[in-house]
Amino acid sequence: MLDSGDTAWILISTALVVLMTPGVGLFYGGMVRKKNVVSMLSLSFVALILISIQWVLVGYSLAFGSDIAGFIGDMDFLGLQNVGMDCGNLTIPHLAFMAFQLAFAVVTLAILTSTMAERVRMSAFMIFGLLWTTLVYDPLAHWVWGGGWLAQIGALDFAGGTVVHISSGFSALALALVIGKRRGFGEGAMEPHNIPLTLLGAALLWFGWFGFNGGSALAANGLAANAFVVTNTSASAGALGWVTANWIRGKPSSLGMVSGAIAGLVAITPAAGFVTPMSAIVIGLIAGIICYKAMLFRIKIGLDESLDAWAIHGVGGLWGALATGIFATELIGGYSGLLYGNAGQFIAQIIGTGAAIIYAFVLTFLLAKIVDITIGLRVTEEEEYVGLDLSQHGESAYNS
Amino acid sequence: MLDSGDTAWILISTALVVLMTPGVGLFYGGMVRKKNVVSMLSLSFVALILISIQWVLVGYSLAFGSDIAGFIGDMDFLGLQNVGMDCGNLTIPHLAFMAFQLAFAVVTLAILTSTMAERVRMSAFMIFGLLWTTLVYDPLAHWVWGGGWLAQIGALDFAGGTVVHISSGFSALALALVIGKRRGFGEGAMEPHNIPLTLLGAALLWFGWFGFNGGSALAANGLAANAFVVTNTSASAGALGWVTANWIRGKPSSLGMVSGAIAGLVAITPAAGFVTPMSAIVIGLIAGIICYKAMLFRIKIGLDESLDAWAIHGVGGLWGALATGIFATELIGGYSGLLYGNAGQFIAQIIGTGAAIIYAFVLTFLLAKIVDITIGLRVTEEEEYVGLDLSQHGESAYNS
Amino acid sequence: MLDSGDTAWILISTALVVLMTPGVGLFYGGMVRKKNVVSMLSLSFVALILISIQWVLVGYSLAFGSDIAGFIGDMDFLGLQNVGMDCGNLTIPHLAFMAFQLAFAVVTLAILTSTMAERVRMSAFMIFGLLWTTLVYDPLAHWVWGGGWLAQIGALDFAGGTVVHISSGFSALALALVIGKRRGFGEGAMEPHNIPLTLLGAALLWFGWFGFNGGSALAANGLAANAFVVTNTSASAGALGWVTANWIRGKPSSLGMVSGAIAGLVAITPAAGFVTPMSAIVIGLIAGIICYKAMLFRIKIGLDESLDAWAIHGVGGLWGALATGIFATELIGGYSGLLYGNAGQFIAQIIGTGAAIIYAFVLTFLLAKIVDITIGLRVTEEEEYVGLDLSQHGESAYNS
Amino acid sequence: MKKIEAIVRPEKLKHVKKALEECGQVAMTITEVKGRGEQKGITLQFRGKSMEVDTLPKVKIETVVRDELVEPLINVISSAAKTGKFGDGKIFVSSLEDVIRVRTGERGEGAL
Amino acid sequence: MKKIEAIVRPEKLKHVKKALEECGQVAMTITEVKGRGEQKGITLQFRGKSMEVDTLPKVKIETVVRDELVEPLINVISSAAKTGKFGDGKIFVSSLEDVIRVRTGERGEGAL
Amino acid sequence: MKKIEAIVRPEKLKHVKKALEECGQVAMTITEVKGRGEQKGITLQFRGKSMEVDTLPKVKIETVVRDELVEPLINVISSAAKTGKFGDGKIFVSSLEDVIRVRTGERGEGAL
Ligand SMILES: Nc1ncnc2c1ncn2[C@@H]1O[C@H](COP(=O)(O)OP(=O)(O)O)[C@@H](O)[C@H]1O
Ligand SMILES: Nc1ncnc2c1ncn2[C@@H]1O[C@H](COP(=O)(O)OP(=O)(O)O)[C@@H](O)[C@H]1O
Ligand SMILES: Nc1ncnc2c1ncn2[C@@H]1O[C@H](COP(=O)(O)OP(=O)(O)O)[C@@H](O)[C@H]1O
Repeated sequence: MLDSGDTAWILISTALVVLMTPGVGLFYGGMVRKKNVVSMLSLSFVALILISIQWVLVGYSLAFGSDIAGFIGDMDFLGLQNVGMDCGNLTIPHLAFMAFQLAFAVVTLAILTSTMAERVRMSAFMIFGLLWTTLVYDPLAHWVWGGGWLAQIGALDFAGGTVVHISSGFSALALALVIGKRRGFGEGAMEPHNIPLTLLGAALLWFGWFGFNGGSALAANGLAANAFVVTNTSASAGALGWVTANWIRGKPSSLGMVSGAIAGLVAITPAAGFVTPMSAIVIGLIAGIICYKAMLFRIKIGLDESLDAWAIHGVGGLWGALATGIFATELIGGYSGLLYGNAGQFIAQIIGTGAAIIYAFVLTFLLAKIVDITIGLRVTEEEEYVGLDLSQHGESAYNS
Repeated sequence: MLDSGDTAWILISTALVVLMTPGVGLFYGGMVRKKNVVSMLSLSFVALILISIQWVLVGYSLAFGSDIAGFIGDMDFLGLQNVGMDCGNLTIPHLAFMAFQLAFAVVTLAILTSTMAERVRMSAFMIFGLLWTTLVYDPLAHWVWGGGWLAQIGALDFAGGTVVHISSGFSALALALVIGKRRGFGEGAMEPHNIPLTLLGAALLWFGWFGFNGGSALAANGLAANAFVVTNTSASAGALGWVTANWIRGKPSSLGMVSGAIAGLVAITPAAGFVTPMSAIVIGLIAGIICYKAMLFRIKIGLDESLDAWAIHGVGGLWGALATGIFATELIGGYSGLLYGNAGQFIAQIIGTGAAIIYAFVLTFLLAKIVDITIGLRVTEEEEYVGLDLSQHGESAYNS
Repeated sequence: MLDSGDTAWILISTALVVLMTPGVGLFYGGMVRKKNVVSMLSLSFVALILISIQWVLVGYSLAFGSDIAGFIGDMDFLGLQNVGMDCGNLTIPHLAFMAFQLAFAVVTLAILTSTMAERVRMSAFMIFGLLWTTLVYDPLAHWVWGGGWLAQIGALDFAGGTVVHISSGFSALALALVIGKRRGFGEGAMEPHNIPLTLLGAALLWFGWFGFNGGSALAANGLAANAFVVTNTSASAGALGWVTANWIRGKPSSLGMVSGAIAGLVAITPAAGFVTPMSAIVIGLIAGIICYKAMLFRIKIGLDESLDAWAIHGVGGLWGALATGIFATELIGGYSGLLYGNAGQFIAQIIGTGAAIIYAFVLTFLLAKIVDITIGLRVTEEEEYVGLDLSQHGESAYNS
Repeated sequence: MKKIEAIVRPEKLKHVKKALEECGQVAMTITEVKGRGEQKGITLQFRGKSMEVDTLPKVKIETVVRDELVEPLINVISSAAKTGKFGDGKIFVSSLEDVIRVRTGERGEGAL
Repeated sequence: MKKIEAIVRPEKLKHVKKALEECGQVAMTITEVKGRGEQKGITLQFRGKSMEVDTLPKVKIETVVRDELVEPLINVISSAAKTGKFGDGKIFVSSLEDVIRVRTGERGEGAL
Repeated sequence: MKKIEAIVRPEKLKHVKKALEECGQVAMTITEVKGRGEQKGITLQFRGKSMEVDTLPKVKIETVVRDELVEPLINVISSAAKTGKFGDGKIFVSSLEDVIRVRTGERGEGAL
């Protein structure tokens, strides 16, 4: 039966998650050079636009249609047929649930644009993005949330550590191998052109994440409140972790601080409905530190996964999914983890993350190769020099 | 009886719609030259400030007081007397309903500042704005939503296609004729000074629009969910429409993309409680294309309706209102349109939009003329050269 | 018993208040020089990060634990023990109430960074901030909201005029005396480097304040609606007040306009659940004028309380707390003020504000002195010249 | 070889660019500057507090040309930039010793 | 006619402007630049990763004056801009051939 | 004393800086400019409406050096800034009359 409080909460949570996509755009956009900021922001907007349509046409059905062999949903919900204003066995309208899930699919693709920064052809991104969401994201969402095989073996993912963050993070890694480095990468710093823009993006992400995790309770209740609190706690602990690790080696950078916060947010995502606020401090702190190390490692090996979707979302999501298997306590969400004597949960988490990593990495690599060979992922050298804003959009971000 | 879920939803929707007004300011502010950005943002803030006071003193009563001759509300609610914390026959407090409507009145005036960009005198805007809201917006709101004559003939306007968008858009057209071109218009490009600012504004508008349309269900229910979903769908389709039409002629600009999204948002506004998501794709796509064409036409005839309130809100609102008469289906909101065999609805829409266009255009033209003759709408030539930030506000937006 | 509508409202209100903290950062960040914007934004983020952890570990317990001698809470809630997903005698989960209060503690420290602008050492801020929240904010929150002695004598503070604004404002004053002027202060203008950033911050503050005041009803009901409406009304009136006072002496600056709006928001904060919208107009107007005068006075005496937390939050909060004792009407919140014949309420307000001012001022002065003497509050002269972004964070905000 | 350095109103930049183009002088370098001359600045406000008089935004156009082009281009720039009001700007002419085109290594007037 | 080009600390701009004003030299053009001299740059961070040493923001003040004003103005600028620490800046003096006031068409020293 | 003024691609700034450093020439002043030469601009869009051809961002590096350093540094800058495509930039050389180090008051070549 419809509950107006739950419905209000899911609708506003959906709005918050939608806002996260331009949030990603701002976060990333501030970190690229001035000549590519319009491009970077546009990639996020394009993700929002394309996947919003893809999802209502086919994506929702693939992910949440009746299960086919544990792998994919059927065609029940194509074009939103059978998705109406009524509630089914939820307390919110089916359309609201669909919209909430839509926002997740959108932001996942936006995160993945990290690795295309400052060099992707707009048309290639559009094609790759549609393929990726349809062939990588939708099945993964089905496995975990749509009643697929990972759900069946009991892998937990409260709000998308596996579906959203591991998938985008490890896909970013695969894509980085295909698309290659930006010209000039490694030769000198490519300085962030507008740090306040990035900090603003981080603020919107933090804000939106309350809907992301809190809304995943699918109701306005104690579980939502717990998810809300651990989200804020882990974000703060993540920032502390990164800043501390960073401070020891130099100065506490603001970008490090917000990167750590996002690492903490990512890590708590799969766990938000299963762990206590005190566990969230530990999960966040560790996330901040290991994501920072992952970034240093990524730079050291000379990989131009430009804005660190892998180091933060991939590694953070992996840690969070495992941490769920460690810190989950029956008191919160009804499941126990390793720490409470349930090794089985931890094993389920390992299987879940392993499967997601392999699936996302391999398929993304193939898709990227195909798109690269057929139409070309990258702009020309001259276009890259001039910048994507001018060459892809005919725009110059800042004028007098 | 008060429903806490509905109340939560309307309160947060109201907050979202209030945020749209600075959203308009940012959206517009990024598109003007550096020397006028403070002015552009200030116009939106001034709209928020002035109309917030006007509405609680007289505006709400004029629009929603007991009907007088189908044209205007009576004095029942002057100074918010009789507007209290109780619900009447709604499920939300009367004050919440009043606040939600306030936010609409505010943003409508903010949209209209498009045509005053980079040349209006602040004091003239304040006087004109108060007159315009009182004499143009308030009656129109009454006609459609306050039980006035358009409501009586059955013209549908779910969330303000006519009241907000046609009224601001066609008023912008009239005002453009009176206030005249910016100095230098047409001689060379007047480049947008900060595209990320405009994209941020667009993101806030998209976000806020969920409250605008979703909140217009006045409850957190299936209808709100439908309005929410079609809003997001039409926005995306609108962006696709504009970008495609634009791409054919050159490069897909980011400003085109978000302009198309706003065109889609505008067009779905009157229809959001009456049409399905699949219809929203069609409505949005067409909105993106025709608003783009309207803009090209506007530029071609050399009209300096500077930031295209007419092309996007006027034309988009008109299309949306007509589309409501075409695509409305009983399944969603209880009304059928042309496509479902009800030509009467389409005719009601034509009458409604026609009346609104004529009323808004004629009255705005007169008001603008009066203000121009008495105190002068425009700054001096020297002030325009130096920029409105310095000449009107004594401020320079960017310093070291 | 849990009410889902109330819970939805408090959760989203909490998210709004959390967003206010980066909002303060943006608001302040736009007003400092280019070389200190990262620092300014970081101070707000650090407040969010540190106090989020402090609050769940000890702060909430100190403020809301069982009363000890009217002065402080006990250890009941240390580490959030006994703070769970259940409701107790509220209609929202205890965790949600805790989170809502957390956001208040966070933003209060953020406001206080006004007086550290462009000269504070990051490490000193972190230590000072933790001490300040624990020793100044937490006790004050207990006195007023946690069942402490001010609650017992009947001092009213709906959403934090005393706890948040007087405390941060008068602490800023004390801190200004200890930390001293920025080098070059008074010799020439220190121009705001990015006014649009400040206006964006103001927009987010206005938006967030709906949660701040509206959420303080702790339910989605008529009282929340009243708080929402008076908030918007007073903000607008505050802007009008400041702008008018300002216009008479020169030009209506945009920073003046939003400063006035914030003055109005501050002043209505303690009163939001007790006064009518018509009273809110008066309260806001007066707030705008006296905070403007307070700022002029502050500049005249050569005090570098750099971003006017004292003039706006301190003076505005004081006026609002007294105004609550004047304008409170039984019809709204069950309490009457001076105007309705209850002088006792006014006296309670005087005692409450007086106590808060003295406590905050004296303790802050001591804490600041101790931190200054032990580790030093300020950066070196050379670091101040080069700017805090480079010297404290190793970052440069804007690059190509 | 001379360098012509024109400091003009930002709103006149398009005109000057176009006027130079029409004379075949496409190459130029543009810098955003602030300045003051006889056009007095404007009183600024901080949150409504007046602040001292300041400079106004201008645009500096630098173009390096062969000696014989100096006079005609000065005229072209002057008339394109002129409004007749204070603040129209100044043109400075100075002498250059050498120029090198990076792409080809050409030097001297041939590299212009 | 000489051009004095002073590159100074941004925080000294107001002082230099004021000092020049007091000598009657109001006209000037100001550009935001970055630079390095003997004042070494600072190690930057990217999300906590150190990056190479870089330049610091400076302000370039250009003012064109009659020959006899060069020496006094150099002194005025020097003392206004000085802190005695690395990074105080440099003043360059060069020769100009001509100046044109756009508004009036006046040329030469009279146009200054 | 000569002023070398190099206008190069922004993406080559790091190379040029590094190359100059390696020759011991650390001191320099950098300005963000826009320019056009033989590299043609690009058609811009406004909300999808084409606009006229425009200028591209460049970086101006100014470094003042002793006369004998001019030739070697020109070579160093040229090879660091070169891609061989249109838009590589130009180097201008002009003569300076004097230089003053603000911090110490030193003048002439010794102040470089
Ligand atoms: N002597 C000068 N030295 C350097 N720049 C100057 C000088 N005189 C004028 N300028 C520059 O030219 C701009 C326009 O000069 P201005 O005095 O306003 O024009 P006008 O002489 O027509 O009044 C100034 O803002 C300043 O940037
Ligand atoms: N030889 C030079 N060529 C060009 N610019 C220079 C030169 N020397 C110094 N500068 C400019 O002057 C600024 C201040 O110089 P700096 O060396 O820091 O002063 P100091 O000599 O007192 O240490 C530098 O940042 C740079 O912009
Ligand atoms: N004659 C000139 N005067 C002033 N600036 C010039 C001149 N020629 C070139 N420039 C500057 O140099 C930059 C690069 O020149 P460009 O013509 O693109 O290089 P190339 O000659 O290798 O094609 C231009 O953008 C412009 O800023």
